[in-house]
Amino acid sequence: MKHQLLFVEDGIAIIRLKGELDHHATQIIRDEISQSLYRGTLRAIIWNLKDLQFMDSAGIGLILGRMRDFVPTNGQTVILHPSETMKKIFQYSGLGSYVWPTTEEETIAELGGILNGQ
Amino acid sequence: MKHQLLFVEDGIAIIRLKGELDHHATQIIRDEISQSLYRGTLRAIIWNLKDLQFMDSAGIGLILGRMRDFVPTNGQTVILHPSETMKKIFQYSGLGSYVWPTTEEETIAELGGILNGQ
Amino acid sequence: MDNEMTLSFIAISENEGLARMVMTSFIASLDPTIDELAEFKTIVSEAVTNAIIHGYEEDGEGIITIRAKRNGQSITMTITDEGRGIPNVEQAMEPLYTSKPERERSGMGFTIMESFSDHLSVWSEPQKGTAITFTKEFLPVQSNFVLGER
Amino acid sequence: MDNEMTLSFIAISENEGLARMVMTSFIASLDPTIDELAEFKTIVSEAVTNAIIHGYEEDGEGIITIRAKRNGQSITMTITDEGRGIPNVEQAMEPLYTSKPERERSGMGFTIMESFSDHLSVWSEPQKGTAITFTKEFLPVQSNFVLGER
Ligand SMILES: Nc1ncnc2c1ncn2[C@@H]1O[C@H](COP(=O)(O)OP(=O)(O)O)[C@@H](O)[C@H]1O
Ligand SMILES: Nc1ncnc2c1ncn2[C@@H]1O[C@H](COP(=O)(O)OP(=O)(O)O)[C@@H](O)[C@H]1O
Repeated sequence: MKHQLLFVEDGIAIIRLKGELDHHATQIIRDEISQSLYRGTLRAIIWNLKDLQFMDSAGIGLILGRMRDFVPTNGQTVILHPSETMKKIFQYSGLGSYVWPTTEEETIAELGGILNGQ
Repeated sequence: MKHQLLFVEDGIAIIRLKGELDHHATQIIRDEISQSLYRGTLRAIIWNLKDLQFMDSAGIGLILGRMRDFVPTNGQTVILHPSETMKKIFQYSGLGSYVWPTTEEETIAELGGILNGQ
Repeated sequence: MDNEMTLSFIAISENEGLARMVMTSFIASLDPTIDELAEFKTIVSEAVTNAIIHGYEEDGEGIITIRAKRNGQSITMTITDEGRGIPNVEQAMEPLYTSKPERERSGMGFTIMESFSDHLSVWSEPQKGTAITFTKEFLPVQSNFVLGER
Repeated sequence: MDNEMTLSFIAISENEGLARMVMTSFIASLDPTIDELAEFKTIVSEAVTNAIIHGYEEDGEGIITIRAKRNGQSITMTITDEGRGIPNVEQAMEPLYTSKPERERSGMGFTIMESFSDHLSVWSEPQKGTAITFTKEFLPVQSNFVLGER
């Protein structure tokens, strides 16, 4: 399990997850992600799952947990590139509407608009 | 387990093994290889292991078996591109001297010479 | 019965990946589609994770046992722990119900296992343990091809 | 003990690959080199194949059990069958000795297992079965790196 966290303009954080996201992996990366996120002034989190090979409900816990932490301050959450099976898991969990069909760049552009109240 | 068998000039057969060569695989491919070989007028067999991911002593049995079948008539045997671990297995089994450091093309050229008594 | 295996391992989170890989190897000859395989691995992962977190409360000592059988295109598996058990199975199986929200569990494990399997049953007894049995059918390679041609 | 597992399966040749894949998964966290992994898989393959061919004479019914432990950088495994057993272990372990030349066995299994392991012991009793126990040490990732730099 590896991940990459970047901040882009307008307080948007992109989290690119790689490998297998299960309970074992969340134990390892949760604190790291949380601490990095607290360091920025956050307005949106983009979860890019393009290189994620596997995810079970531990991934739902991870994303929901970060939504709880950041929704009070701002909190747009976007999920990109889930596999077909992950998409189903998001739907069952009520997160279906956070899955966007856009690319990372399109999402940032779109969010820029949303966040600036357009 | 897949394999590819080709006959080249001068009655040289090239067997390219792919995948994992264990007891299970030899059961599947032995007859096929034997029958194909009987169809040609054989003067040499080249075993090319470049795409072989795994081999245990079942591979030794397969190669020794074909040597027994074909040595009476002609029987030069050449083994190409074994992994380090396969090389050790050939050495333990007394087949170390059949491993050539050449490419397929070089081997054919070389064998052409040998077989034509040069 | 076409094939059969049993795997036991210590209930540590490192072995969630081991269980998925072993079961992937076990069903390899069925030539599953990417989605079938992903769903199957997810079920295995949810059940094993539950045994580790809930059954043994991550004590690092309990043993989890997986029994698997292949019958034609059908895989039946039982994941067993000898841990705390589930006092109220009906409640436990409700979507979003979790007894460990503080561990960021989503309560979706059972819902996912049920959705991705063709049949699922739960046996559990408090202080004795839990056994989850599920069956998943895999499309024959032939008919995948036919479907693809439509 | 860092980790521990047990795998049982039917003695059919299809499961030679299963056993190798499962054991590869089990040692993944040791980050073995390509050669270490190849040697380890070869030992597993030889022992499991022997149980299938010699122990159960390919009856398709016997059960093979693998117990494995990881202790630091060291893996210890026992492969057990409850088959025919070996009447003369010393003779069986000689290079090139095989009781099944007609099956194109090379008689090199024991020699390879001994060469690729750091320790190997054989328990066998006719009509009771055979258990092969071996230990293999894996270089810590750190020192691989140092070796590579020389
Ligand atoms: N193996 C088990 N042993 C004990 N309790 C379990 C076990 N599996 C599930 N449970 C109980 O069922 C509840 C719901 O499980 P699940 O739907 O997988 O959600 P989650 O694991 O996210 O809590 C758990 O919170 C737990 O209380
Ligand atoms: N599990 C086993 N059960 C019974 N006999 C065995 C077992 N393993 C090995 N043997 C005996 O030991 C001999 C030598 O084994 P090995 O060196 O692996 O060579 P091979 O498998 O090629 O015959 C076998 O031919 C067989 O007689």
